[in-house]
Amino acid sequence: MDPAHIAERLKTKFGDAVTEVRLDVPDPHAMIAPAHVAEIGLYLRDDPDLDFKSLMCLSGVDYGDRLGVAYHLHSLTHRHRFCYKADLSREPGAARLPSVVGVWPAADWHEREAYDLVGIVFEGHPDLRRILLPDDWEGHPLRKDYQFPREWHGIPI
Amino acid sequence: MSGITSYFRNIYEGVTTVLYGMRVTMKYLKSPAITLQYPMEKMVMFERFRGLLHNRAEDCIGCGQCVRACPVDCFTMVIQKAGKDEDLGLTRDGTAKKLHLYQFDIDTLKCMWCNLCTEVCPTECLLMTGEYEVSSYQRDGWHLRFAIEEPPPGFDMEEARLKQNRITNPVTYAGAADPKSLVIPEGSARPLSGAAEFDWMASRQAQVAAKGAKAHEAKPAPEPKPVSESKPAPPESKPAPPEAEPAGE
Amino acid sequence: MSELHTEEMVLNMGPQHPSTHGVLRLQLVTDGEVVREAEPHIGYLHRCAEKIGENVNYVQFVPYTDRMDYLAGMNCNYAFAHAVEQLTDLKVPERAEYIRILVLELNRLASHLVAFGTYGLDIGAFTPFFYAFRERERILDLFEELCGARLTYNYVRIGGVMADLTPGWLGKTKNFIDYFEPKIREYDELLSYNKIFIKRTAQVGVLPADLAIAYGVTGPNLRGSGVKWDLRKEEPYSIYDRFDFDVPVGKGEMGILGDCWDRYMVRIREMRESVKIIRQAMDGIPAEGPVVAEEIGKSVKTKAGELYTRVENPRGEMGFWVVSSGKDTPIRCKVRAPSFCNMSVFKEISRGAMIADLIAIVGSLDIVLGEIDR
Amino acid sequence: MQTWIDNLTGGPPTSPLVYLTFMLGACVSTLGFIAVLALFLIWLERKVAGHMQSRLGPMQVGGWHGWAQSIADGFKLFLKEDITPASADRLLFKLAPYIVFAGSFTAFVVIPWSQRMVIADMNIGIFYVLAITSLVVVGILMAGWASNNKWSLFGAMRGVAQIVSYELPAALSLVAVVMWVGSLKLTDIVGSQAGWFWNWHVFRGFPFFTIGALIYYISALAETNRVPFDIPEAESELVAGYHTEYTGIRFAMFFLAEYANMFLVSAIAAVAYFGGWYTGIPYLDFIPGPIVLVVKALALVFVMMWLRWTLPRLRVDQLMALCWKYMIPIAFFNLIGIGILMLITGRA
Repeated sequence: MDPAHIAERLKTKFGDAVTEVRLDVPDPHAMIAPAHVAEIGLYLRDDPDLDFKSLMCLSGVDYGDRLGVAYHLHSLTHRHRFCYKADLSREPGAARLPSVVGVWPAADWHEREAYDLVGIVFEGHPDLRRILLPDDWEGHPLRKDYQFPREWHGIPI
Repeated sequence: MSGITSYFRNIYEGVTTVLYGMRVTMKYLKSPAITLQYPMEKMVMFERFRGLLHNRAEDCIGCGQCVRACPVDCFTMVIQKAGKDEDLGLTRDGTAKKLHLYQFDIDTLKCMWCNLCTEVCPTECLLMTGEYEVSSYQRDGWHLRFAIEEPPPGFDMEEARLKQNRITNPVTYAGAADPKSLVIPEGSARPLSGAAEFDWMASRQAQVAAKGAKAHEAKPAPEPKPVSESKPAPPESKPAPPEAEPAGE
Repeated sequence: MSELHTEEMVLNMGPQHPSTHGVLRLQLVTDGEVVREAEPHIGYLHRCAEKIGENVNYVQFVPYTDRMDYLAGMNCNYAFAHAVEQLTDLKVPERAEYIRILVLELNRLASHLVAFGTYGLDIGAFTPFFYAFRERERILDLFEELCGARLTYNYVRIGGVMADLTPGWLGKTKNFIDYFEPKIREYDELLSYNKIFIKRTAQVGVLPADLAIAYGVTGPNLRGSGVKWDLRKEEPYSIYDRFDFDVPVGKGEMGILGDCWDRYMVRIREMRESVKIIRQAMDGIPAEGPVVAEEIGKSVKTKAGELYTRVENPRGEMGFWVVSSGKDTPIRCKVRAPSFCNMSVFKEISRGAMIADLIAIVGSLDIVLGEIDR
Repeated sequence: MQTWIDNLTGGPPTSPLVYLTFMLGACVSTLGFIAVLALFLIWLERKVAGHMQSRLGPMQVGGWHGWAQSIADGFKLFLKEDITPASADRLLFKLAPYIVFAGSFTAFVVIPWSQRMVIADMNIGIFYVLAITSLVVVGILMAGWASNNKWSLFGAMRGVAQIVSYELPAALSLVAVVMWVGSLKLTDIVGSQAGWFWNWHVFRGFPFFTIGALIYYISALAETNRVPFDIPEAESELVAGYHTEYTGIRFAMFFLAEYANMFLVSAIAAVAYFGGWYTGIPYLDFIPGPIVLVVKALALVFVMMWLRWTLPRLRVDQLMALCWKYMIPIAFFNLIGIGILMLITGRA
């Protein structure tokens, strides 16, 4: 199935949760309201025609004016790919959305990484800790407004 | 019954596979070693080998392309436009020089040996040498200086240095906002052998000619390779003086 | 016996340990020799590669990809170059494509050789390691002749390769391949079919196919679980559709499908397939032609947009998600590293293993910490 | 000891002083022999390993093929700081290496170098060897416990379990020889193998003694913690096992003991199965016994090295399974088989 059909099915199934479908870009994708990422993920995984058993990549991004999370899926049985994304506000504390660890266990470390580097909070994640940086690191380095620290525990960088 | 057969099959397989393995190791015990006795025998570096950076300052036109190409900002360069009536001479390939080059420093500690700077060099004056023995006990001395021109009195080097060197990469250059970190302590620069003329191709051929130089693939010695497109033409079959070893100064 | 009180012991394995393949720390809860829980802690080798990717331009980022999976620098170079080429619709010259295939598969050989050698070392056999490195050295010699570096190549560039093949390089590669192919049989004799080795690896660390897919495990680890999935076949990129090769999968010959031995053996068999591809590529390579796309100048500007591309690295699916605004620097350059996902399943498959098994499992996943921590 | 001194002085010692002097001499010469031997074996191991791995091994120190490498290493270890971890049990920690070394050193006294050259030709020779080498276990456990390091403790526990288990098949296969010869005395055991090499035990009573020799050799590998039974020090798992925390001269003691032990078990194997000081060809019996025995033992040591650089390592439960499920039953049946054979041939 091509992305257009998949997006169409999502639209009929979830209605307003799919805010936009972009098909004329290099990576066709659907924009999803952040609150619905987990249930849409579950549908994409369990529908026998879609069967997206595999989460290739989950990425957090700071566009400068907003934050985003992108879910890249593929299906080993149907050999098709799909991508859906959610935009989040950059307001402090507003970057929250449901975790998809329950849908794809692969999201576990990816979500921890997105939390660590971009500062997106995944609600319902079983163990949302920093993964790459030390536990006591301040800030999220992949934010565009991140200030490079001058020192760490008294060690000048 | 299958239990008993598998019991004895286990013993049989255990013994035979051990013997197979022992046959392989015995085979190599008898065959010659491939070791290169490093400090005594040295590998001949390939023509494209990416070793220590070197700049032939008299051929440098100060265009700064290398500085822009460098991902880690390991260059520090200070230039000044030449006056209208000044003649700075030509480079080796006949390009007229239009800029004074007061400073051309390479911080080898930052260099990631990616070769991007030498590829963009228009006069082929910046090149990666065959020098690979770059380990040392102290960090000082790896700030290589290549400029041969002295700044005229009254020229503010400090200001020019900060103005002309763009800090593109705050991650690798996080501490560089402090102007003091760009000041090189006197005597710490490690000049390359007679900086003006460092003919690494000749020194490499000397290595080939030298006894005990073991080439790759256990060949006696590689024939001089044809000229590559990205490097200056080496002086072919130049009689290599024995003292042309680049190592160890 | 109820009053006999035993305690579990918490044990730190790593970050400095001979068998964690880098600076990985495993926090173990052990009951005697049996591991109740093993929690991996990563990040000791984090070098902010993704942040650097947002600060340097596309051409300058290629050398950084070398330092991710440092055992397969060519493949990482290619993965990034491929991503940018897809985003800019660059057409890579024919000869460059062939050269890429040659170096990619040679690097796959080199990488699998390290996997084989260090796995032997993990299990306690020293000698396979030296044999593997002996062969790998010759591959690195070939790379050094080609690009001047042995580990961080920066050879596969956006739009082509750094420089054309040197004269005689193909001949040397052919010599090497002819020399190398019989060696695989020796490895089998020395290690793969050794009874002790089989005892140590078969039925250990069993990774069922559904668990592997759910955790995003890719590459030889997924194929070891019996899933025939190789991006070179499934989504042929570059010119892989021109070559005839098989995708070896685990069959559970020595134990259970998806055990350490299966994962190990997939790599050994993949070496044979890589040799096949290299032979075909050497036959098919055009005699001459450009090796860099004409459009490439000193910097590369992509179209604005976002794209996720993936290629089959020696360790699995290497994905780059590049978000570009049309400038020469990306907004975001997310790296989907295969070892990162492969390692995330470790906790699941290591429960109840013995300490010695733990080492067998880590080794069979064939992780590279440079890529996990980036 | 008595015999040897008698042989040398041509009569019973006249005074305790002479006796003491000879005893000291024997001690020092054995110690010297072990030291030189261990240094040589370490060098040999490195060379064998190197060449098996297409390398050269040490080449620099001393000139010819790095012959002085292990001397230089020993010298380095002597000069190194002797570190005792802060939280270690100091007494046990310091004592452990000497006990391990003593275990292998004292066993050397019964090795029959030739008919006459035995420091102590005890009538319970084999029993003594088996008993005294078990002392090593105590040292290993002490080292692992006293280091106060979890990895060391793992190594020690593994080592003890392994050595204690493998004593059994080793003893059982030696008991077969003792039964056959009818004496525990090592000189008697060698004496019964005089003449042509088909008189050696390993070729007699086929296949029982051949299997017995194999079982003894494998158990000896396990007792000396050699690959594929090196799980107590398993460097890829436990870093260095029970001697992780040791440096300097104490580490050197462990190292020395390991190589002395290797030679010891090989020498015992040569004595019990391969004809001891006899060359196996009567025309060559003019060669001094010690040389013959050392050559035989070294050949067996070489096989140990060959195995080490070929094989992977077993897991601890597989190691036990190999001992209890394979080695001990086979050794038992072997023993019964030899008993029957003795009945049939009328030796009993």
